Amino acid sequence: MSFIEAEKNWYPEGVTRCGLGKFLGWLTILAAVLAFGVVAALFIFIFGIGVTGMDNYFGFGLWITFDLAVIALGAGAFFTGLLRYIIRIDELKDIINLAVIIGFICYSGAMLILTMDIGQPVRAWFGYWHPNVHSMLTEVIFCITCYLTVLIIEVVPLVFEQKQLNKIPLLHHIAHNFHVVMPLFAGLGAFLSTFHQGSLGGMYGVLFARPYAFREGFFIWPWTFFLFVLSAIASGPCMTVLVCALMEKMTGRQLTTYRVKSLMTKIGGTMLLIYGVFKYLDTWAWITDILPRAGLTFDQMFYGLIYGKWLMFLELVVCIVIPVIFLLVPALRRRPAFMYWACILNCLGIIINRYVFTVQTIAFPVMPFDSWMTYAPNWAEWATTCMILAYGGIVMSLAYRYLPLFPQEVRLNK
Amino acid sequence: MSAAHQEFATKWGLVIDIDKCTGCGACMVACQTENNIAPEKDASNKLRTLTWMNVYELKNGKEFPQAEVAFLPRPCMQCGNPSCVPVCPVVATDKNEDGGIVSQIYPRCIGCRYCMAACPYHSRYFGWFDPVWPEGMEKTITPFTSTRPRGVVEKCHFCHHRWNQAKDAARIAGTDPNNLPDGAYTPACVEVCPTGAMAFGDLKNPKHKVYELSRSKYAFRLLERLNTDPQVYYMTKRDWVRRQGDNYLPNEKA
Amino acid sequence: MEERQSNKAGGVGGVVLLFLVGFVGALVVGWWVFPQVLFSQKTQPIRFSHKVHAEQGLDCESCHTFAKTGQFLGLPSTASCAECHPDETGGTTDDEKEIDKFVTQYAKPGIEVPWLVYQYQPDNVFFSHAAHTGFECTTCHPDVANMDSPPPYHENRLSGYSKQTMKMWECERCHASMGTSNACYVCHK
Amino acid sequence: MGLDRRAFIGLVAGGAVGTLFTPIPWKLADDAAIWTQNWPWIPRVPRGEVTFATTASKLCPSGTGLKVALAGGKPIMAYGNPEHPLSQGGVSPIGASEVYMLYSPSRVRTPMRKTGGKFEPITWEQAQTELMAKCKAAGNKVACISGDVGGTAGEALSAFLAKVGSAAMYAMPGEAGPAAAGFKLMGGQGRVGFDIDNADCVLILGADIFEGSGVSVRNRKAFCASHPLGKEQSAKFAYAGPVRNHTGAVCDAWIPVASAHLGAFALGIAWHLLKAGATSDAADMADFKKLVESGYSPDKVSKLTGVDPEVLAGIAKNLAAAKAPLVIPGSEMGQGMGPGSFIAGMSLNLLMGRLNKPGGAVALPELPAVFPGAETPSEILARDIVGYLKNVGEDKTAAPEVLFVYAANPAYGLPEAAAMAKALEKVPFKVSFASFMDETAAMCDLILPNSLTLERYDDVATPYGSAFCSLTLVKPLIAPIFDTKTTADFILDTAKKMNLALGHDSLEKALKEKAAVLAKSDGFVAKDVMPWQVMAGKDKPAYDPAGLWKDLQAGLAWVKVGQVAQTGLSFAAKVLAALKPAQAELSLAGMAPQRAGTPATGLPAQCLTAIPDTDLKDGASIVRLNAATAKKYGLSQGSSLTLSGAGGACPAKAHISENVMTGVVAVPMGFGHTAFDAFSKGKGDNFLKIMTASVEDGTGVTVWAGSEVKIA
Repeated sequence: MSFIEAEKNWYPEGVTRCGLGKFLGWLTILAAVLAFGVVAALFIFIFGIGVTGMDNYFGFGLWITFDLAVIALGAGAFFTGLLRYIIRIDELKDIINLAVIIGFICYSGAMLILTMDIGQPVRAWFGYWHPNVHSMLTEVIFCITCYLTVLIIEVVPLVFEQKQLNKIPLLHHIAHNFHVVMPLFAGLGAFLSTFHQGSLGGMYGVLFARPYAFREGFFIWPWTFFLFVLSAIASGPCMTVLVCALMEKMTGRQLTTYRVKSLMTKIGGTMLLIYGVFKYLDTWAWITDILPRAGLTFDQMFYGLIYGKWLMFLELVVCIVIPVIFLLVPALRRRPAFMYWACILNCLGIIINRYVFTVQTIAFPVMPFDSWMTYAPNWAEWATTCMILAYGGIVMSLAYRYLPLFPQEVRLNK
Repeated sequence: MSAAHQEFATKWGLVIDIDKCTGCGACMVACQTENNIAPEKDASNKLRTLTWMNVYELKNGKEFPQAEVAFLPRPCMQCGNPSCVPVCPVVATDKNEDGGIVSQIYPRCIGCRYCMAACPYHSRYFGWFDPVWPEGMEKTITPFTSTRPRGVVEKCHFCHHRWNQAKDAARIAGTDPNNLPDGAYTPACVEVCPTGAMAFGDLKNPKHKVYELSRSKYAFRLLERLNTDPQVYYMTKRDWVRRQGDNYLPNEKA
Repeated sequence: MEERQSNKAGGVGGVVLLFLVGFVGALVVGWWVFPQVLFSQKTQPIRFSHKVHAEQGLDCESCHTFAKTGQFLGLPSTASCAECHPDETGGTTDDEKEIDKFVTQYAKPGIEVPWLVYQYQPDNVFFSHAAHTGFECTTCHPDVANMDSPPPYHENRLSGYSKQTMKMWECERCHASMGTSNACYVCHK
Repeated sequence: MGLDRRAFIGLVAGGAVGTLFTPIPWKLADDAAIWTQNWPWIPRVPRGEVTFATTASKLCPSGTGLKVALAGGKPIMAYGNPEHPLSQGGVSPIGASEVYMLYSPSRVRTPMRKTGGKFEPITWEQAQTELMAKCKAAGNKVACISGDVGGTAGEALSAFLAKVGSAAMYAMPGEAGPAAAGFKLMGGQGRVGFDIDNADCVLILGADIFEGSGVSVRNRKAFCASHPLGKEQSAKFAYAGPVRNHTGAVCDAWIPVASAHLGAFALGIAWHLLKAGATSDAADMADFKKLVESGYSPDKVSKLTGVDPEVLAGIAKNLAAAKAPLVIPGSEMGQGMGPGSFIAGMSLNLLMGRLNKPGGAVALPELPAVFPGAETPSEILARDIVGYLKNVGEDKTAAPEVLFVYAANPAYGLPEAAAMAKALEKVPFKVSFASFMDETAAMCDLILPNSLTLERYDDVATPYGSAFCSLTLVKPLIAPIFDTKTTADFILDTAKKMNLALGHDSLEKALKEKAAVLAKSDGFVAKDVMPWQVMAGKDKPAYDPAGLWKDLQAGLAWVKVGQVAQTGLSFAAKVLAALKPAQAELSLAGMAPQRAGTPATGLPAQCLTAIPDTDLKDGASIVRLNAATAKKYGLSQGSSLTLSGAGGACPAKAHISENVMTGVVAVPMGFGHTAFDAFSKGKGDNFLKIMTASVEDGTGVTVWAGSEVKIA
């Protein structure tokens, strides 16, 4: 039996996949991007973060924005898990696997970026050994690592259900038993995830000397804590749907029903509506209370084109109001163009939100005699960020080719 | 937050009279050599330099000939309620010692730069690259402050080593190390300032000059309304300078 | 299928046995081999006998002095050793030969002896001896006054520190028990 | 039994689990983290005793005494010496550079000879042999350009030149030159200083007295004393000049006046003073009065300078009302002013009767020389080096056969660089005594590196601007790091070998002799009582003349409060009458803060961070002009421009600053080095090269302050 034939035995039951040559070609492209990123990462590890475009004003930049964005967009995993296993929306079983894989990619990718982003990677474990319990970042470190562990546990049965691996009794049993306890992990994941999505938002809200980001809150959590949770669960499902659609487009095969996708986006849209309401309230309170108390006006928060008000308009109006309408009006949601565009806007809004909280917060000159500075990521940051995207692409491609991600795939492609 | 408005028996404070600062930069240079900051060949990119003490140029925004200029030296404010301390995930920075100097422990710092994002004064600096001294110049490294590798955050510490030295001198001389006379402990920037624009001492000790100075009607602190409670005071008799010490709405008075 | 059967037959016991072999092997490597690999051993450039000097009636402070500024000067300079040992003894005992080694190699050319210091604290530590004068030296330092030969010096190949460098938790434990502040800047610089 | 797969897995699993029960992973993780605090490529801090020693700065023109910290006997840092009258603990960025500059990458490490356009190391003996041969052949055609004429080392050089029969000893330009020349024209005797400490109303005409002009650290300490923290100030300061520079920034008032008009501005104030009845017993009082009344009426001065007549009257009123007013003339960039401007400024001090008074201008006696034949600093300073070199370049004066360059960098530090370089090239044999590979050293045939301040004996004697005579000892704190020698010692030795013995074997002995001579004069050692206090009436402290050398070695300064009584001092009205204030559409104003070093030091490495990005950014010089000027030339913030003057053109970027007067471009000085090291090279441009050296009417001396410039 030739290798090409043997390789086909590893496909999920009853599906067809593109030729091995084509697949390897695709992987090669991704690997090239990955390799370039690895070179950049080596530069960073050998010479220091000075090779990036960050500076004294912008200690946070593309990397942190990217981390926050992918973690929010990867929220589909925990939220779908919560709905599927705890709330028992059974239909979601047809997309949960994809959501979990996306979540895994997003979180592991974020961790990889973080190892580069900290100046002393060898000391990364200090976060666990010498934690400052008051720091939102400590909460993030603990919750992200714990949740990544949960994600790994959730991914393991998926991998072991691979046709050939599943023939090994041990792996088969592990996969089976994991499935039984999956609701427990889904619950745990939802708990952990909520907290770190929140603490990521909390990270900014607690910056009481940075009027752009500072927010009042409830108990120890600033409002951004809750807003980040809401925005993550609003965008996560939509991101899952977008990835699914992209995969369908690329493979030319239908992987889930439109009905499932529609359900996911309806959930996302609903959450976005809730988020939107609170976000508007929060913004109002920020403009009328926090800023004047700091002696600042709304207008002072913006500067030039790059930090202009258009960005806020885009985030709060174009990327909240429009997608909410598109996703919650059934007639519109039924039309793919509206649904997908709404998903794109939804995700874009969350990316902008993470960007402005990361970059505009520190770009705003708090000292009156200081001035606005601009930041542009350089090649090293882009390369490493693309490396993570390529890594995600490779994992996704392999998962699609060999793992039974889509229960409906066989039926839909008959 | 752990460090919110902690009070200590001693409160080291710096009072800077902006009206007396000529902007010569002697304080910056003294700070760099005292604290082992390597010289930088291209230091005109101010977004990458390590300037624990940084002198800002202030303008009154008016046109010639009504224009005025002032210079504002900016060390670390050693805030009473530091925004940087509670955010550090690994307790590399803390405000837990008598005297109230915000510590920064280089071997503990993992370099996440969250504290830099938290500090509105830009007092915190990051080692973007390993420090490099020109060949031989490393012989002028002082024993006062440890050298830092790349990848950690560093900042002004009021020349804390000088406090240690003053306490040791008091111990050997048999005097009270916890009740130092005015002037026994002075940071390098204060010592070298040619116009004597800076005074340093215990803000709580009436025998120290800064006690009165910090209570002067001309004294103010940077960004006071953000509740950071800095231990660095500025003085000026010029209204426009004072107004630049904080943000004010158009209808508010400084 | 046959292979799998055979594995099953002698397998479980064999696997457990090998597991144990691996386990014990790791313990041996970890507890016995690893420390030897991690630490290099060095000897002092001069076999200085604290014992001989202590027997002359010298106490620690005779050579390990403070400056007026309160700075602890640590080890004496070659010049101060040479105050008592200015010339070769010309003797033939081991001790005398060692003295002559010091005189010819260091005192006469005026070179500082590259002593290996067992307990140098890291650069980032400000340790005030002046603040600890109430303690016996031997509370923290090995009682070298009774040693005729200085003990070997072990250097951690990875971190570069002496094996006997006091760890932070030891400082903190004593500070805590004494009610002394454990604030970062009490000890760090 | 072969090791099958399962067994192998078992072994590995056992090993893995076992390892967790050993220190390996935990100790390694910990030690790896500890390793990051001890990276072998990061230098360690020194151990060893921290001690302090004293000396004085030779690199810094303000003559501050230094307190040098040493660790284990090696210098690590320089502070100001709190016991020294010219420092009182204050130090300029240049003074603070004395320690780390020992290890500057641009230090000349051995004597070098240029052969075929390239430098080759030679021994001191070879260098001396060659130098003696050249000097013998040159006869009296030996010239010297010195950046340090006040001290005993300068004296040795001057004595050497005198011995070979040459009078071509020139000082690098600064504030002292025009002052010496101007005071001479006024018929004054001695050197001029300004007692800022005891003045209560100071009008500064251009001079950047808190940065590049005179004893700037002492000046700032005086300002500090009259402006005690938290208390009312006891003296008023007003600054007149084209830019509100560092001096102007802390003064109570800034009167924008172009450099070229400072003289006219001063005479405009004189008009008011005369009107209020001020007079003087100077011989040409009547001429002066006539000149001022006819030529410098408020409206005329206002028309010329743009200063409001009321402002002019106000300043005059303030000066007249003050108990101890003082006027300090100078140039905003510390050089390029003409003696005429100086005389105009000094005329105010004369009119107010402020000469040789506490808080006034003082005429200081010269310190006694210990090398017979040496000229006094004033004689040397009064010479016009730029005029001389221009003449050499244009073959109007014969070029010397041998040129010594000591503590100076004329190839960089003089206006119209192209013309100056041409002149220097005409000298067949040039010897540099530079410690650093500067632009001039790079042109020389022989470099005989001088040991740096901390490596040598030397002295600092009465720096320009000081209101009292002083001498501070510079003594070696470290053996020369490289194969360098104290230039004065080398000169003394060479002279001896040429049978031109100058009287002393070494500078150290000459300094001892000087101390012995000074001990007999009417000075004292400043310690508890400072000279300005004595000037204000406090009793001169007793001191032990026999212990002077010891006191000097302890870093204390010998000082003398003494004024040269003036006979026949005049306003030099004839000179003033000939002054013709230039009118330029656009003129240059130099800003020369000390952090940019001096021509002889280049940019001190640690100062680069202190140089703001409004002076230098991305390798380009930033020039300042106000919005009105910028608009006229179609410039805005950040736009590129080219400034052109007599000697060439300089590219720059524009920075809009309203602290520059209309019609003036303020340029940062000290940049654009083509020699030295990576800390100096490739950073901005040297605007001196586009400054036009023109002749001042009435004095015939070359001036370049406020020279005209064009924007291309």
